[in-house]
Amino acid sequence: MGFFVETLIGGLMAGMLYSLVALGFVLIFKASGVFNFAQGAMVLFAALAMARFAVWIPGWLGIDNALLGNILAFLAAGGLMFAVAWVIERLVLRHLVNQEGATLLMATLGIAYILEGLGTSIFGSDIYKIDIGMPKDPVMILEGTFEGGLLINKEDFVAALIAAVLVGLLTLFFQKTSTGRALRAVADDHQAAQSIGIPLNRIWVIVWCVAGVVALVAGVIWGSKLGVQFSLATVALRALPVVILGGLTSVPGAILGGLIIGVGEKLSEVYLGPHIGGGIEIWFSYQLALVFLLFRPQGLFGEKIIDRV
Amino acid sequence: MKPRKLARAGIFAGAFLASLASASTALAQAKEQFFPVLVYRTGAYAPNGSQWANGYVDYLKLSNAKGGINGVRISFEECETAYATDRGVECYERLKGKNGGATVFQPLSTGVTFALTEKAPVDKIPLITAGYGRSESQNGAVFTWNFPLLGTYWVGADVAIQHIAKKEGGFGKLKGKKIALVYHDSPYGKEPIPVLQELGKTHGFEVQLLPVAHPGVEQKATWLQIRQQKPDYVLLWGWGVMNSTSLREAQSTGYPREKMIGVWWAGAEPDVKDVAEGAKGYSALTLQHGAEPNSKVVKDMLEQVYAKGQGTGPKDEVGQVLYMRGLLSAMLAVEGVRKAQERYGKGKVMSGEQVRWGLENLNLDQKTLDAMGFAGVMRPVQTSCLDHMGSSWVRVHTWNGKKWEFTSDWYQADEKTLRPMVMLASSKYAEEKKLKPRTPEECKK
Amino acid sequence: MSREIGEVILDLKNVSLAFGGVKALTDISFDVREHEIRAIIGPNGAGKSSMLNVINGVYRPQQGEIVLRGRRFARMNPYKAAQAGISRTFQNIALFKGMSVIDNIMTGRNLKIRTNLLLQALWWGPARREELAHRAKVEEVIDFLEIQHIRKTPVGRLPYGLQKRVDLGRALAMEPSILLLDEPMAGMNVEEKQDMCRFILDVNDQFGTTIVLIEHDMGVVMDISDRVVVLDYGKKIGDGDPDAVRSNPEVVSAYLGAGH
Amino acid sequence: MLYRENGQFKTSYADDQQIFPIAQDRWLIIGLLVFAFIGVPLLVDEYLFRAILIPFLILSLAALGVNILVGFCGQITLGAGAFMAVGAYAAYNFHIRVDGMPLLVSFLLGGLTSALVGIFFGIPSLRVRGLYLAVATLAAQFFTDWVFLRVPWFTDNASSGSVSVSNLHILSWEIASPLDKYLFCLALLTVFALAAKNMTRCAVGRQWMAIRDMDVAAEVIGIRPMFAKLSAFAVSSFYVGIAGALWGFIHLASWEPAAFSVDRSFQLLFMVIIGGLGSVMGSFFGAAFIVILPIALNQFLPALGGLFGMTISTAGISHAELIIFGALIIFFLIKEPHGIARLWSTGKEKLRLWPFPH
Repeated sequence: MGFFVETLIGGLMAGMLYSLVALGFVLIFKASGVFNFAQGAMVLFAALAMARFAVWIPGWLGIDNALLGNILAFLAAGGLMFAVAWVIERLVLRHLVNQEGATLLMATLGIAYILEGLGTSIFGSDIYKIDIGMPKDPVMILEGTFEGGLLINKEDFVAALIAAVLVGLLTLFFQKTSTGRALRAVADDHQAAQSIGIPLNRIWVIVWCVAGVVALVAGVIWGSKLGVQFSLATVALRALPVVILGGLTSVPGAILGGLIIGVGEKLSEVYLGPHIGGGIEIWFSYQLALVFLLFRPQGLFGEKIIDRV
Repeated sequence: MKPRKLARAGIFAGAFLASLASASTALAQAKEQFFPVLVYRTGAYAPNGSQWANGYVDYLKLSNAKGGINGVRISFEECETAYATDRGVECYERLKGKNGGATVFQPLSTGVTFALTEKAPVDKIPLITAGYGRSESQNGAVFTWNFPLLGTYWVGADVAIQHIAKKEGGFGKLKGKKIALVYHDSPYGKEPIPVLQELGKTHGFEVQLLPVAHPGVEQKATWLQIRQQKPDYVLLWGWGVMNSTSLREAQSTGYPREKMIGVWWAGAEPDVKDVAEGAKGYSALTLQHGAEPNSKVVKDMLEQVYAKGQGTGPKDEVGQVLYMRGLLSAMLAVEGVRKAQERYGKGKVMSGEQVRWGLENLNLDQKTLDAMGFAGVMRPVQTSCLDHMGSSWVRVHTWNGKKWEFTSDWYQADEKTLRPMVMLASSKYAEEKKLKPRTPEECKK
Repeated sequence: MSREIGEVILDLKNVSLAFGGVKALTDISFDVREHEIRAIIGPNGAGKSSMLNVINGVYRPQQGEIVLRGRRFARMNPYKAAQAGISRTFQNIALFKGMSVIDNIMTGRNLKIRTNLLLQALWWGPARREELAHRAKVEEVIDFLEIQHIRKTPVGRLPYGLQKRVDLGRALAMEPSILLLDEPMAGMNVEEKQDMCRFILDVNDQFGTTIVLIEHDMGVVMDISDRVVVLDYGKKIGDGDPDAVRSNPEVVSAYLGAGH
Repeated sequence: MLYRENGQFKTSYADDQQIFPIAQDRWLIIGLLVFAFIGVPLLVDEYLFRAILIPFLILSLAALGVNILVGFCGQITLGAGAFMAVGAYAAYNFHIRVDGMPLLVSFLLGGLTSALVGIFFGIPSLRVRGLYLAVATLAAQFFTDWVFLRVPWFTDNASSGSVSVSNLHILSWEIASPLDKYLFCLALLTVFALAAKNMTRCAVGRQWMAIRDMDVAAEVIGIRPMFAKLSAFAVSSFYVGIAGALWGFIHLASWEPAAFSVDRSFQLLFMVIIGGLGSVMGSFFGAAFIVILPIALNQFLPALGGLFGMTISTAGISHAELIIFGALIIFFLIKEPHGIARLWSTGKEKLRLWPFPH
């Protein structure tokens, strides 16, 4: 029982991070109809920037304080992501308005290549470390309740907390600020939004910026857990079933979907994996999403598609 | 098409043709022994791949600095494979005929090795896979062109079990023990499985298989299973970022690092340096050498190559584990050429076929090695037509939080277990390919 | 008119349709006789298009049934309807934009294709002969609709009026026994409307095709149809020959009086 | 002035329905084929054969398959690599498990197996569409990756999970030299490309395109979406499967599941989108672009650097290659979203009218 709970918690923690990447997908898809395959590359790029700035900036400025260095690096990396968002809108999206979904998807793959190439050539292709002082060693709790106690990973816990805070902030941003409301208007109906004077181009830049920040936070968390390295770009593939499960246009869907996928894949790997050879979690989550799709083609919270003739 | 577009297309096509032409009309330069270098300096495995490549290239430079191979200068060219098989094949095709023909290929990828194993015999170019590749290719009678010098994965698996047995106090103590193999889910990671299973049967321990999907950054479920099953030892058969991830997960699930043993591809600085204290106590096999910053060859390197500003990589990485692996791999290839020259003419450029003879008759005794600056780094290697591995000396080193330290004596693989397996697997291969294994008489030629 | 109005071939009984909570059609019954031209009229949002969609199975009514030549269908689907000889055109032109005029019309012959995929892949014997035979049929349709000059043009590039004609051509290529036309003349100028009227009457006349038609232009409707059904807010408020409908006070107040 | 159709009158529908109704096109293609079969072997060296032409031919075939599904039937797939793997491993098992199985037969059986699997994974297309479907096809990709890694039977219990083939021959023709391999691939590709062209101009092709353009209307005129979609999945997977078998048997000769990873799937989708959706010709353009560009960049950049007296490191080249590749893709998508094939046909149309454009 104790082990089941541990697996469950492990799944939820992993799921929280998937949610974060999925959130990036959903934000961009909602506002611009682009299925952004470059999200993974953005995570990598942001994390690389953060990791390197955390070393470079204190070096340039002669700062000795690790915390200050990290904050500056975070801000600088955030700024860089804003610049990336602006450039993407300027050079790519603006020229691809009203193209088909597949074309846009391919364009984002192109962006992904560029970001990967650029990121590794500017920042190097070694494994870099982001040290934001996350606790690494586990703690045992509830040793009285469960036999052998419950092993909780403090690092995961902190990471999930950060992710939850970010999600909360984003929700506030969308509900309470005028920019957030404009974003939602655009998501609902491009033309209507344009006709009441919301500038689409600016909205796109903003939404890519937000996605960039989400990528940065995801990158910092993953990077501090695993080290910043090229493979971070592959997290995009892990987050795809999440968006499908949750619905491409739904923020709550991305969060809940992330948790479901996280828990589903960990439980399947731990309990089902040993019987059929292991290594099943990646396809299992896709199958989970697929089976789900067969019952609800628009995802958990996606908008229902009605055919009109 | 607009004229401008046409012109643009034309320029592009022209440039492309020109570059192809320069690629295919090889500049046959006399007196240069050409070493193609397949590397991966990008992608998921770049941190490990670059270090190896730096060591490899640096040694070639060092050899030139020392006057080449009996006066024959070495030329080389890198080609990026990104650890992908098809790109590796393209690189092979591109470089095999260049500059008078490739001497030897070392792809540093099990996947590419498998693909090139089919091609090398046709092109008559030997393939050195020091510490990786197909384990059964040790049998030179069947795998005429493959040279898994110094050790194979099967050697690694066998020695790892020997090491565990020694720690436990004898093979008898292995009975009832549980040993988990956390492996990269690819031909590379799967290679040790048959040996472990065989040994498990003999000594009565249980083998638990835990595959990790490429590139290996998602291991939570794996380590949850380890926490549940509580294996007595964990063997780590990873590459690249997978290794450090394993160590981090071990730390966060509280699995003792002292009970973890990595293969020699999971025992270098990039794997542990960012985990630092968290990886303390973790051991890994070595392919003879460990990190050797104090060896003579490294000092030579710093003096004769880096001091002149010709070093390939960062200076502080010279002498690290994977750097040394690359350096050793290059050294073996160079010595193969040198040996070939003994028979086919000193100071001449050797063909692939001649180099193969050299590699097959390699005999580096301790005196020679010491003279070359490998004292304390390597033990003797002697190959033969039937044994393309040459030696199976392995030590274990342990990460103390700051650097690798040797913590065991020398081991040697148990021939009684491995030889029959090698013979069985290689004869199956020969049968599939309808190859006739070489007889000892043919070897003498 | 030379044609003879026959028996009832299509009978709709108590059809009700709702989307979510919104009622599109409420308890509607009417019939269509063989060879006649039957019009459905009504103000915007009256449920006319929904009615056609129910007849050929694009929408599934929650209640009611469709009787086609004596066969009862509680649930129709578009494919079954097509097999039963019902074809239709669309209000917003649902042509296949990526294909040429000829290919669009050729799709109408789809139900009559007999050769299998393998033969088609080889472009061999029966497949080739069949393809050419259908091509000949389609050329007849093209001649009939006088669109020979645009046969190779991708439909996306055609002006609206011609697209409507191609849409009709595709429906005709099916050699339907019942043809459903959803606002065939919407958005056309007078000349185009005249052409279209002529085609509709000719189809009805030459091939004896039964036609169910939705149209806004009252003049046209009253001129060419034999009987008219009037819908308003998803309910039937009138049914009968044009004169009877015209004098029906409910219809007048709901529709004609509203100044359309 | 050469490219004119004046005076070429069609006297029957059969004439009008030829693949290339314009005589010049016909001659051009015949010329190209003759050149490919006879000219190329005389001119080209081994490197071009092995590293460029053979991969190009095989990936063209795969791209053709993907184009049938994505371009003609409108069903986006990111699982093409999976069907290559199924084709390769199925052909492998037929090849080694059945004694004396002729090579071509095991290829065809591999393709058919792939078609069956394709139909199975095509079932979600009946419920979901667009990007949701694209992700659903990734399920096929990851599942087959896993199956071929984990189930030893498929790899003939090879301990490493890597399989290899050799001694390929058709009757007495030994397919060993690069030239043999090239001709073999070329012959297969020619046959299959012709068949694809036939299908796309016949009833089945119209069904696919109808489903792509407007599936509701297609059903109304009597096209069963299920049949159309699943047949597209089947035919597409068949093509892709054969290409997979060729990739394994002919190009690599020894392979592991990683040869057909998700990267391959993306690569194939790139080919059809860059080349031109819904165009048989486009598949070839796309394959050429995607196969040749990285290799060309990889070789061209050092030469370029050399001109300016710079030596670019291997890593630098690879990074630059990624960046340029990505940029060129975006450039193409912006300049011609309908792919190279559209450029080609616009060019042809202009040429037809030239020198009187109005």
